[in-house]
Amino acid sequence: MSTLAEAAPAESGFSETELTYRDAINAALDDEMAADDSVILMGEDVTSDGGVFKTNAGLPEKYGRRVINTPICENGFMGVALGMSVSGLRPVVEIMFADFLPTAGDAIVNQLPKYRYMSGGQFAVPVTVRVVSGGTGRFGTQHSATGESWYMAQPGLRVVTASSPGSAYELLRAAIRENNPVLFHEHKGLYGRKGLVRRGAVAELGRAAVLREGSDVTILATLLMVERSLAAAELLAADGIDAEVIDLRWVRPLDLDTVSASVRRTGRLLIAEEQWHEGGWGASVISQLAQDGMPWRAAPRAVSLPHDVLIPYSPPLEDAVLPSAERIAEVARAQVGP
Amino acid sequence: MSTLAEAAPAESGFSETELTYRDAINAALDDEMAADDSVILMGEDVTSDGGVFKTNAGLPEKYGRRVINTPICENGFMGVALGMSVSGLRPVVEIMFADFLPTAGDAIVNQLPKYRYMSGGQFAVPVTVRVVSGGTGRFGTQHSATGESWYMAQPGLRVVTASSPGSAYELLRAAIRENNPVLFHEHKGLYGRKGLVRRGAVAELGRAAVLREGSDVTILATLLMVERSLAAAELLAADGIDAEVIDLRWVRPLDLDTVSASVRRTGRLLIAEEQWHEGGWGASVISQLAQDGMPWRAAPRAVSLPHDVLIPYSPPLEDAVLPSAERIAEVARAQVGP
Amino acid sequence: MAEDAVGADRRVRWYRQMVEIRLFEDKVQELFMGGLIQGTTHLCQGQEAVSVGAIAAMRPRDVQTNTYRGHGEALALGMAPETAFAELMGRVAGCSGGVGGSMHLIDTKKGNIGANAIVGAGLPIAVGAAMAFKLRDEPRVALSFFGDGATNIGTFHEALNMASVWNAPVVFLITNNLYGEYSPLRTTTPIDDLARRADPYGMPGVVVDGQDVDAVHAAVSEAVERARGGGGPSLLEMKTYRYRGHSRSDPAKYRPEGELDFWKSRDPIDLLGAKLKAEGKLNDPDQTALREQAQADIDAAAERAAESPYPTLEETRGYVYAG
Amino acid sequence: MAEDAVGADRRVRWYRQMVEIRLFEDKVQELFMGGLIQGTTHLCQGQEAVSVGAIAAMRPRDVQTNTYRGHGEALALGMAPETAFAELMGRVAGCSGGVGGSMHLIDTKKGNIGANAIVGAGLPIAVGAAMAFKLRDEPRVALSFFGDGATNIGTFHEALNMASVWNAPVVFLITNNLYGEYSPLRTTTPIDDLARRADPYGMPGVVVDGQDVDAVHAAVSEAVERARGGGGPSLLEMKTYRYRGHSRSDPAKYRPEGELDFWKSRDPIDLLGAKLKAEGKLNDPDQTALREQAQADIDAAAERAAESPYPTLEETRGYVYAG
Ligand SMILES: Cc1ncc(C[n+]2csc(CCOP(=O)(O)OP(=O)(O)O)c2C)c(N)n1
Ligand SMILES: Cc1ncc(C[n+]2csc(CCOP(=O)(O)OP(=O)(O)O)c2C)c(N)n1
Ligand SMILES: [Mg+2]
Ligand SMILES: [Mg+2]
Repeated sequence: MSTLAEAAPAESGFSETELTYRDAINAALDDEMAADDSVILMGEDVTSDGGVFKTNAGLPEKYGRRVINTPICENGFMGVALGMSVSGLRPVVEIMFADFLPTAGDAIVNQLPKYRYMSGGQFAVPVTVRVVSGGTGRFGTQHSATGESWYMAQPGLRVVTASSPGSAYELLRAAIRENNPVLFHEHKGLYGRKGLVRRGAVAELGRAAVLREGSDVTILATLLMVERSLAAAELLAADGIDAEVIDLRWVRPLDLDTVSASVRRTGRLLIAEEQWHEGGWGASVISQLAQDGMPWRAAPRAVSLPHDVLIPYSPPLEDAVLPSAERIAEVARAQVGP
Repeated sequence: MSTLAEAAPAESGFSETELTYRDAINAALDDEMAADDSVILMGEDVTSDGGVFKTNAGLPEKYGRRVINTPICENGFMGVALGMSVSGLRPVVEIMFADFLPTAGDAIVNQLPKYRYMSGGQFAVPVTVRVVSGGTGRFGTQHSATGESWYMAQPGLRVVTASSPGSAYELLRAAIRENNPVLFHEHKGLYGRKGLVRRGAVAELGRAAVLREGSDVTILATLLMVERSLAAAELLAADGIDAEVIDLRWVRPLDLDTVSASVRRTGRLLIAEEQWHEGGWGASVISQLAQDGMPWRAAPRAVSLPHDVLIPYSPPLEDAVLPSAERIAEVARAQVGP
Repeated sequence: MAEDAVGADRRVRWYRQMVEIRLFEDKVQELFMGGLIQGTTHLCQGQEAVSVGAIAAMRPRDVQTNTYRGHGEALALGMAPETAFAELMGRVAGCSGGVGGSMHLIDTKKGNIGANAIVGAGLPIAVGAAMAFKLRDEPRVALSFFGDGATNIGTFHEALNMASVWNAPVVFLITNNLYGEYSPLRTTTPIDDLARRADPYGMPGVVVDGQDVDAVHAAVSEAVERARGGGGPSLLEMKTYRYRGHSRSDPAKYRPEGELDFWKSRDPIDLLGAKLKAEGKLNDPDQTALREQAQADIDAAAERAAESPYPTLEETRGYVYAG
Repeated sequence: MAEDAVGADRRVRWYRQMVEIRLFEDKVQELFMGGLIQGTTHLCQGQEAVSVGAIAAMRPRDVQTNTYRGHGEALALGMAPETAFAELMGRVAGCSGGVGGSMHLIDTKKGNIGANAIVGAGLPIAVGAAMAFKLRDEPRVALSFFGDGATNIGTFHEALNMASVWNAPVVFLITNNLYGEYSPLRTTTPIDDLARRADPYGMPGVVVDGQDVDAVHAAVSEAVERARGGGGPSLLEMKTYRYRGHSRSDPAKYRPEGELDFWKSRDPIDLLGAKLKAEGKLNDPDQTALREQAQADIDAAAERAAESPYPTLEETRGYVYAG
């Protein structure tokens, strides 16, 4: 099923169109670059033939030197983006694979989030980092990471994830308009997905989206796990289990209000995450609800990457380690019980 | 009070001596370098005058070229350590401030933990990374991090923390003997602390230590927060509250058995952490216990760095943001109730 | 293998290795299109002389690190095509048990201590291996293969600086194929001869004709033996070209008209073939026969590899942590 | 201030600035020992000619990034000593409201867009500022100050490469004081003249006498105006020396006998003082009077700074996120 958010009637000024996730990102970049001359796009191979994942098609022709091809040096060009941002530009930086974010580790941990603070608030740092994340691509151990939780603890940063064409468009526009550094996570397994896009809309910062309402269990997910959770909800419906599915969207700040309100109704929380559970947003959400004294009807659960396992290349093995709709449904069934 | 672990009667072959935390680290390095020629020490300024925090005094004179002074290039020399480790050496790498770990982000996320896996198990990667972490030094935003949870989600790594001279000695020896990459966290606020060291002892991998037994609440901490938790326990004792204090020690793997057994007795868990709660080991522990259906007598709580605040230089302000014994005791009192 | 003088049979063996690599890569492309190999592949047709000439300069206990475009080095180091195909197909018979894939053809027993999917990551690792040799006073050398694009990332700089200040027995080998992914060298790098990047580390930098396996072998041998003798590291730039796109099904539209043809006119296999023929060491019929035999071997290896099963999760658990 | 020709009064102003920096740093050491300044300090006594001569080459809307050892640049850019002292004491009157401390004397209104505590981090930031100027066709230039030790970290390489390939209006300025923390340059770096590190980026590299403020000003002015004119980036190496240890109370035992005395014999303040005297522009009594006045100003500034309150957590919350 398509998402409630996207199925909602287009507000005035929005034109609804069906786009692929890839083209929705392209449209968000195009609309922001058209609206504001200070927005620029930079990264490795971004100018050639739409870029590696073809998200940038047409932009170099349209915006000329505002689309900048960089040498291979993530930490360096992330620092360049910071320098641009404190000099009046709003750079959007493409990181070809989330696995390369740690190569820019100093810029992400010590520079972008702290630059304003160290100066006593003299700067704003409007940098958007587009991070291509996730598995299913058979890219193996060093090219399949979802870095969505890596930097979630860092004050000064915002972290957001896009699970559909509609949310990718609205969230990327919100990220580019934000006056603080934002890590915007895309999933390489979703580029071909089609969905409704409210051209012109800009998402609200820090708001999760309830995509499917239900009364028995709340499934909380991001990125590719959102569509798998929606598929799981369909499987559960067949068993008479009514699942609510929430797209967390923002990892920092966490929208605990939306999640908490849902879990107070359903009494059950199931995290569906394409990451290891330790140190992730799923564990953080469960911890916060537990500290708030959530009255669970059943213990919360998480479907995550298997503990102490890395992402393999071997195709059947990669499929086996990534959480599936079936696995999500299975755990939800156990939570709801007979 | 001194710790139970350290107060325990020295087993045969161990000689108990009182050392500073700094000298305990020096002793562990010395003992391992003496025991195994393949152990080497490298890092910035490690050869001059004992190194920046004086932990390496005497080692260059004693071990000659096995103590290597590096240029300033964390990612580079971390890669060098990896190359050494797959060529028969057991390097110990000193990272002068935890804040510089992200500078070596690629080596830590994509190389050390994945190198064995990518090869189908052809290599072992016995690298120990000594990370100088923590606040109280008035070093400001870019020099006060505790990176203990940054990489806790990464399969292939081990992460350990040292809260006292005794544990620093035994845990560092265990880290150096481990055949996988270990991030060993020291706290710069503890170097001058004195404590009993069981010279010759080697800690067990993945075991937390119960430092004080109690029946009303379990306080779980690492690094500097351990002594502050023990101090809080004394304050609580004065109020007739009997707190158990556990030094988590290993962030990866987490010793959930020890923590869980304690909380099943006390019914209350209080996390004392010098880090932001999101994405940290505290949240992960609470999440795991909640998933196991822990029957809480009171909701778990955490005393952490304040949300959306960075570490300031200004001395009174730094004191205000770091969790204090008083604050820990205060929250424990609220948990236990009247 | 590495000790004997550079004689006829040895160069005939190089010829055979280059043909094997060429046909292996062509087969990989075919299997990728057919779906038996998934994810990504980075092929090295056109660069065979670099892999073969440089690897031939190594002695038995020397080691090297290479990259995701490392099939040529892996095969030149003696990995059986069947083992390599099995890895690319994700099968247990692969060198990494199928979990690594195309970007990680590794065999530490053959001195292949790393094939890295992170640009620039292999250089410091090679320096580390070289330092281990040096600290143990072993007469061994480490090589590091990487591309032109990798000379722009920090690890290149850090590795060369450390190698020089420590006088580590390591040789840095740039396979300059003129492109980093879709970007021509000139758009990311302000100079043309990357060997120029050796001077600020006080080490020799040499430009080499990467199409001529004899030239590659001579230059790398000199650098390797200098390093072995305590003469320190050096930086070698191999001028070459990749016939295929960067990866997968990249059509390489970014290449100027005629560039590919120009480089094919100096094909490394043809160049050595012509020399061997002129020297009367391998005439046309021999070359044809050799090629046909190699093709048959490659096809058979791919078929046998496809019979190997996929690994189970249990079989791979031990790859994460060493005991 | 930056436009007028290099005339007498201007060089007298430089002299005064150098004296102010010297006395400021001496006072910082005293306050650190007394506990009014905590944590760490990195002082620049001996390097004053580099800060003053280079900053004087900037025009009003130009910018620069520097480091934890940036007090000299901050003061030369016109930060009031009182503001700087207040920051070092962690008070609200400090340039960063007291949360930054000694390593972060920043004032964007004066073109001081960053003082970084991470070695090498300031270079790409300066390139970014320069690219913003270039993309908007503004005739502005960015400078980046960093140390000799910073030339060994990846960001140095990445920044210079990007600056050159993009022809960014930026000037890289190495303050080569012969040590990176406790390590002599030679133990971490295989060459002596770091200006040599410009060539692989195809940019000019110049060695400059960092004790002679006139030489520094001339060299930096030329590089800055070349960059402004579209001539691209350059790398300047200032040979100088820090009189104090690396930081805090480092006794600097690692320095050879007599090295400090040698450099003090070419003290930058004395050198300019002698010239101004010879030129009849500032005689001995004037110099003494100027120094006494500066000392009085510094002492008064420190006292006023100490009267500023410490910030409250609430006052600093807004420093984390911009609205
Ligand atoms: C740190 C990092 N950044 C980006 C990439 C993506 N990437 C893979 S190959 C490549 C181009 C490398 O070019 P070059 O070094 O010339 O090697 P070649 O592919 O030509 O053999 C890039 C950018 C990567 N793997 N690692
Ligand atoms: C990435 C990083 N590594 C290490 C340090 C610790 N550190 C601070 S200053 C310094 C020496 C820098 O030397 P140099 O660049 O010559 O500057 P100087 O201190 O001499 O002005 C080091 C290693 C750091 N701040 N950042
Ligand atoms: Mg290339
Ligand atoms: Mg220096």
